[in-house]
Amino acid sequence: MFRKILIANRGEIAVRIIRACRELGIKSAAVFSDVDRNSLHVRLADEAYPIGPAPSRESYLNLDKLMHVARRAGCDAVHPGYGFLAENPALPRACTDASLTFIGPPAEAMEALGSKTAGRSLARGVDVPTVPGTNEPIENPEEARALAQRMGYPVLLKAVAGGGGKGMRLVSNDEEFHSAFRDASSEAMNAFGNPSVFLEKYLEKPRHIEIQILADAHGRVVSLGERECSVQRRHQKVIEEAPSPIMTPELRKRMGDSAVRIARAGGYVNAGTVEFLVDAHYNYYFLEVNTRLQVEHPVTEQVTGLDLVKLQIAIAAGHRLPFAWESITPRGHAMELRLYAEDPENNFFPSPGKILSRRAPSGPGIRLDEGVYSGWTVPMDYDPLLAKLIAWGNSREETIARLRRALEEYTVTGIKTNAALFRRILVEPDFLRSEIHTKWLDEMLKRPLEGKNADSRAADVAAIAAALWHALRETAANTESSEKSSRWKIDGRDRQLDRTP
Amino acid sequence: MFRKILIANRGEIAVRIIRACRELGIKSAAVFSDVDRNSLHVRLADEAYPIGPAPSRESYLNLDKLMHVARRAGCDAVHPGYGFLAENPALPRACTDASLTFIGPPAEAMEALGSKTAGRSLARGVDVPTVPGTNEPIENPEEARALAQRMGYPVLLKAVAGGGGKGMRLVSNDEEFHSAFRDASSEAMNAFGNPSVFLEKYLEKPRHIEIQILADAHGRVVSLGERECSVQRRHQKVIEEAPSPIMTPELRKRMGDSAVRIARAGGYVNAGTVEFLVDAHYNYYFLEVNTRLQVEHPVTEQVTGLDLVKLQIAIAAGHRLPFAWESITPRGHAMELRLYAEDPENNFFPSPGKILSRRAPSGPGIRLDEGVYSGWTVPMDYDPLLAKLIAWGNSREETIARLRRALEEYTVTGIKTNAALFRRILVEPDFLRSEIHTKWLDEMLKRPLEGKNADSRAADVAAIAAALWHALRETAANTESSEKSSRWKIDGRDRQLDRTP
Amino acid sequence: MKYEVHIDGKKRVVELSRESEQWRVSLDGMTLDADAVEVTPNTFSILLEGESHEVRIAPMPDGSLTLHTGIAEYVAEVEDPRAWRGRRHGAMEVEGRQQITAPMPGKIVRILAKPGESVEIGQGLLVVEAMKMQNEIRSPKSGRVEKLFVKEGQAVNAGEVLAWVD
Amino acid sequence: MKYEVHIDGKKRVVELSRESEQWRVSLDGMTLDADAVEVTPNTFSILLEGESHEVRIAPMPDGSLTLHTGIAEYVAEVEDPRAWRGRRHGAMEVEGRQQITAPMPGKIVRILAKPGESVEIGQGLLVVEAMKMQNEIRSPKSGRVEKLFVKEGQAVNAGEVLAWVD
Repeated sequence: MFRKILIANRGEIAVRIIRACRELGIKSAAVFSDVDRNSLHVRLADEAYPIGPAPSRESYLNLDKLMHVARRAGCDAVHPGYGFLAENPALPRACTDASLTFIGPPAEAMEALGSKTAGRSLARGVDVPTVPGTNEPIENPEEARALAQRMGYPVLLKAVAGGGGKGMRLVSNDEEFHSAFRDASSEAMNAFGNPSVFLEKYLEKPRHIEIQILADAHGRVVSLGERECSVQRRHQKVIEEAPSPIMTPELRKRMGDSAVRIARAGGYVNAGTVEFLVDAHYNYYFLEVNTRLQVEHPVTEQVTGLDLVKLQIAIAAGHRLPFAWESITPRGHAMELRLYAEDPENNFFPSPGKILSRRAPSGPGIRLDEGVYSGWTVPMDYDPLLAKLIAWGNSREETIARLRRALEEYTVTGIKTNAALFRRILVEPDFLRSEIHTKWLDEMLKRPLEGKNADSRAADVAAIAAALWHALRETAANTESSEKSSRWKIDGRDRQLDRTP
Repeated sequence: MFRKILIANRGEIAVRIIRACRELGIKSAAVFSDVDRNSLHVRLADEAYPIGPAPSRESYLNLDKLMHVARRAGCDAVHPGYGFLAENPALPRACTDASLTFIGPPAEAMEALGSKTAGRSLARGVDVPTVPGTNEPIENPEEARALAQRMGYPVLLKAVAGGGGKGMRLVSNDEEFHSAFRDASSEAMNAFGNPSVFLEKYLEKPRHIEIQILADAHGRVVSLGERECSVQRRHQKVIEEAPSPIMTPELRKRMGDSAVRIARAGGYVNAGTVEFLVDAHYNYYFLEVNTRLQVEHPVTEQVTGLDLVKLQIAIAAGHRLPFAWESITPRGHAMELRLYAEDPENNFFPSPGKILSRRAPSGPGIRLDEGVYSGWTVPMDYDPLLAKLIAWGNSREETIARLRRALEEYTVTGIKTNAALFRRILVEPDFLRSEIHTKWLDEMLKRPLEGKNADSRAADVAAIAAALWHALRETAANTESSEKSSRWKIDGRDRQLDRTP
Repeated sequence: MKYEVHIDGKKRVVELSRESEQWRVSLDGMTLDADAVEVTPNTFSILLEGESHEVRIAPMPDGSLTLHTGIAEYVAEVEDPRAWRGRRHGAMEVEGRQQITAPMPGKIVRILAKPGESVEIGQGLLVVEAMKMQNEIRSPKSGRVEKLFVKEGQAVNAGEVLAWVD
Repeated sequence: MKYEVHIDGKKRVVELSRESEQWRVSLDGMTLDADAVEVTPNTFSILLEGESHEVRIAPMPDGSLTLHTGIAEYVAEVEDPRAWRGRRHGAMEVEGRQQITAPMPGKIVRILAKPGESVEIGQGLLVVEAMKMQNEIRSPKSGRVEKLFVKEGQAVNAGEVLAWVD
C-alpha cells in the first residue's frame, strides 16, 4: 500500500480523498493556491504545500509545480480528484516519468475513452448505440452549421475535453449557431485548455443515466449499477440518485454490460463512469466516458456500501476486485443535492464571499461532503460547489423526505446558496413521480415561482424580527452613541468568546 | 397517522424524534425548562412550550405540566424519548386518560417488564436464565448484607427503577456494603424518584449484549438482532456496536428467541431492548428489559437500514410489522461513541459551560446525532451527553478507522469533552481484538496513560502557537494599551461578522 | 417601542415592549404571545403563539435588512416613527432608467446589445464570465440601451455599473 | 520577538519575525519553515516544514494558555523576556499543602474523611453530586486532612476550596 498520496485538487473532493487516506493509514499531501491557504482541505491534510497564485493555470493545472511538490514531499502516488487535470493524459504520463503511481486510468485509456469523439467511435465498435452527430472535432464552423441544418435543430455543441456542462451550448436554430460556437469553444478553452467542440443531435426529453464501473489491473471489470442525473440546469447536474426510478433489472443488466464492454475495449483500469441518454422508449445511447471519479459518486457508495475512493487506491496498488461484485445489488435509495454558492433569485450568479454562519444538517440517513467552514471566504476563482448533501432511505420517498428535513436544518449566511432551488424541486409533482428529463429543470425554472412567500406566518415573524433587531441595537445605543456602544456590546459578547468559563 | 406529537424530552433524543416527525410530515411540539430555552430541540421543533424551572422534578418529570401542554397544543400522541418519564407507567396512564396515544409500551407491560425484579421472575417463567440474586427490592439492608456474604463478593446493588448505571454500586466486601447501599438508593431516589435497590451476583468479565425487539399491536414480535455494549465506565455504556464481534448465527437465534419470549410473556408492544450478560463460555443471563428506545438505537439502524423512531410511531398508530423482518440480517458493522461534556483528565467530572467553537465530523459512513451548537451553554442540570458519533463500515476495522478519522475532525472548545478517552480506546489492542468485558474500561483507566504527549512534533507546534498567540495579541497592543486595542481588534473582526459582503 | 416595517410589499406596524426577559409583541395592532432570543449573533429564535421560528438577519450596507426564515427570504426596511431619518423604500424604486450593475466580480466576455439598440425585457445585454461560467446579464425592462460603461475583456467589480437601460 | 514558553514540563525558546504575510520561526535556536494563520478566532492553522497542524487556544484566567492539538492538550505559560511580569510556573507548584477545590458546581452529599484524619493518595475525601451523578473527590497525596471548608448538603461553586490536605 502507499505511504503518502499527493492530492492534486481542492475543495470538497480533496477533503473526501484526505478522509479515505486517513482511514487507510496513508499520509495525505495537499496543495493550495494563494487564495486557498485557509481552505478546509489544507487544514485537514497531513501535509500541505503552496503551488502558486489563484488562477488554475498557474496552480492546480500546473503539472510541473505538482510534480515538484510530489517529489519534495516524498509521495508515492497521486490522486487527481475530478476536474482540473483529472482527465488530462499528461498527468498519468508525468507520474510514470516521476515513478509515481497515478490513481486513475492509464494515459492510453484516457485518450481512447476520454475525448467524447474517440469514445463514440469506440462504442460503435463494440455495438453500443450512440447519439447521431459529428464524430470529429469541428474544423470548419460553416460546414458544421450546414450539417446541423441537415440533421435538424435543436443540436448540441459540446467540448471534446472535460464535462460538467462547461463548453456546452444548445443551439435551436441557424441564427444562433455561430455565437453559440464561439461561446462554447472559448468556455472550453478556459475550462480545459482545449477549444475543440463537436456537434450532436439533441434528443427530446432524454434521461441522463450513467453506469459506475470498476476495473482492476488484472482484467476484472464490474458494474456497480446506475445513477440517474436527469435533473440538470444548463447541462449541469444538480441532483443525482440511485437507483434510477425507471430502471428494471433487465435494462440495468444490458446497460451494465454495454458499459463493461466499452471499458474493456478501451483497456480501462480503476473507477470510471459511462454516461448514457435514455429516451422515452427505454432506448439508451452512449454519451461519453468520464475517466475519473464523479462528483456524484457518493450516491453509489450509499446504496452499495462501498467506498469508491478507497477502492481507487486499492486498485492503483494492484489489488484484485472480489469476484462477488459482478452481481452487486443496491440497497435502499440514495440522492445527492449539489449545494452551490450561487444566487437562485439572480439567474444563479456565483456568490463568493465570507461564510458568516453555518448550520450543517445531520442525523439518520444524512451524509454531508463539504469543503467549507464558518468564517471561511469562498474564493471567486473556482467552481462554486460548497457541499454535497446526500441522503439514504429505504425508499425514494423516505430519501426525499430526509433531504427536505435536512434542507430545513441547513443554513448558511454571508453568501447566497441554491438551497431554495432544492426546496422547490423536492416538492414538484413531476419530480416526485420522477417524470423528468435533462431539460425538465430549465423548463421548471421558466415557470414563475408562485406563492413563494405564501406562508404569511413567515412574513409576520420576519417583520417582528426586523423590529426586534432594531430595538436591540438601539437599546444598546441609548447608553452611548449607536456606533460606539453597539461595538462595546459586541465587544462584550466577543470577550466572553475569548475565555473559557 | 398522527397530526402532532408531544416530545416529552430534551437534548439529542428530542432532536432525533423531531427529525423523524418532520420526515413523516407530523408536527412536533417540544417542551423546555427555563435553562433550555435556547436548546437545539426548541429551535428545530415546529412548536415549543415552557414547562418550568431547571430541576427535572419541576419540568421534564412533571406529568401535569406535560399533559397541560399536550392539551393546549392539540397533540394526539406523546413520545417520551429515554430517561425522564420514559419508563414510568404513570405517563402511558395519563395519556390514556387524556385520550392521547403513548408512543411506547402499555403501562401494564412496563410494570411486568420494567422493574428489574419483576422482569427477572418473568424471564424465569419462560425458561430464560437470569443472574442469581435477590428477586425483591431490599427491605432490610442488614439481611441483604448477610445474603451478599453468603453469595460471596463481589455483588452489585442496582436501582429497581431506571438504568444507565445510575443508582448502581459494585460492592467488593462487607465493609463497603452499607455506604454503597446508601449511595445507590439516594442516587436512585434522585434519578428515578424511587429509592429501592436489589442485590445481584457479580459475574466475572461478562460481556453486555442486548437484543433490540419490535412488537406491533397485532401480536407480531421480531428481533432486530443484537448490540454489544461491553465498553462501560462505572456501568455506564460509552461505546456500543452491532453486530457483536463474538456473535454466531446460532447464538443470535437463541438470544433473539429468548428476548421475543420475554416480550410476549410481558404483553410487550412497540420498541424495546432485552439486556443480557454473556460469560466466557457463551452462556447468557437475562439482565433487564428497557421498555423504551435506547440511547444506542442508531447502531441497529445503521446495520438494518430501519428507522426505529419512525417504526415506534407507526406501531403506535396501529400499523403491522412486515412478516419478512422475522429474518432480518444486519449489513456491515456500526459503532457508536457517546460524547459527554466531562473531563477525562479529571475523573470524568461533568464540564458544563458555553461551547465556544465546534467542528462536526462528516463524510462517508459518519452519522452524528447531537443536541448542541456553537454558542450554546450546556446546562449543569441534566445528563451531560453532547452527541453520539456513529460510524458504519463494511467491517469492524473500517468502522473503527472511520471513527478515528471522525474524532480527528471533531473539535469542541469552551468545555471539556471525553473525546480523548475514545482516541485512547480505539487504539487499545484488547479493544481491537474485542477482548473486552463490562469492567474492561474501568481497568484500562487504572493503567497510567503513557506517552500521551509522545508526539514531540505536537509539543513543538503548541509551543510555537503559544508564542504566536502572544505575538499577535501584543502586536495589536503596540498601537494602544493591550487591554483596549485587543478589544478594538476583536471588535473589528466582529463588526465584519455583522455585515454581509 | 413602535416600528414601521416595510416588508414583502406591505407596511407592518410592530410594537415591542420588554417584560423581564420576555418581549410583548403587537403586530398591526394585534397582540401576540411571543418569546424571542438571539441564540447566536444575528440569529433569532422566535416562539410566536407556540410556533418555533428562526430568523437569520443580515444588515445591508444601505441600512435595510435581509431576513432568512428557512423557507423564505425577505428584505425589510424599518422606520422608527420617532426618528425621521428618511429612507428609500423598495416600493419606490421602480420604472424610469434602470441601472445595470455587475452582480459579482468577473470579466466582460461579450457585448450583446450596443448603445442605442432597443431591447426587450429579459433580452441579453452582456455576457460576464465568473467562476469559469459564462453568465448572460438580461435587461430588466423593455427599452433602449442608453449607455454602456464597459467593453469586452474588461474586468468588473461587484456592484459596478455596466449599462443604463431606459 | 523572542519568547520563553513553559510547556509540557520543558522551557522552549521561540523566536518570531514576520516577513510579509509569513512568519519566520525559530524553536530553541533552530530555524523552521513555518506558515501560521488564525483561521477562526483562537484557532491557528500552522504549516510546519510542510506538516499541517491545527491548534486551538483558550486563554485561562490565570494568564496561562490551554492548547489543543487534535491529539494532545497542553498548558503553556509564555514569558516575554523584555517584560518582567513574574508568573508562577506549573513546575513550581508541587508538594506541601494541597488545596482541594470543587471542579464544578454541585452539592456535597457525603464527607468521607474528617479533619485530622490521615489519608492515602487516591483515597476518597468527599462525594459531590452534579448532573445527577455522584462523584468522589480523591486525595492528590498521602497525608492528613488539615482543614475542611464544607459540610454535607452544602452547595459549592466551581473552584471553591473544599479542603486542605497536608
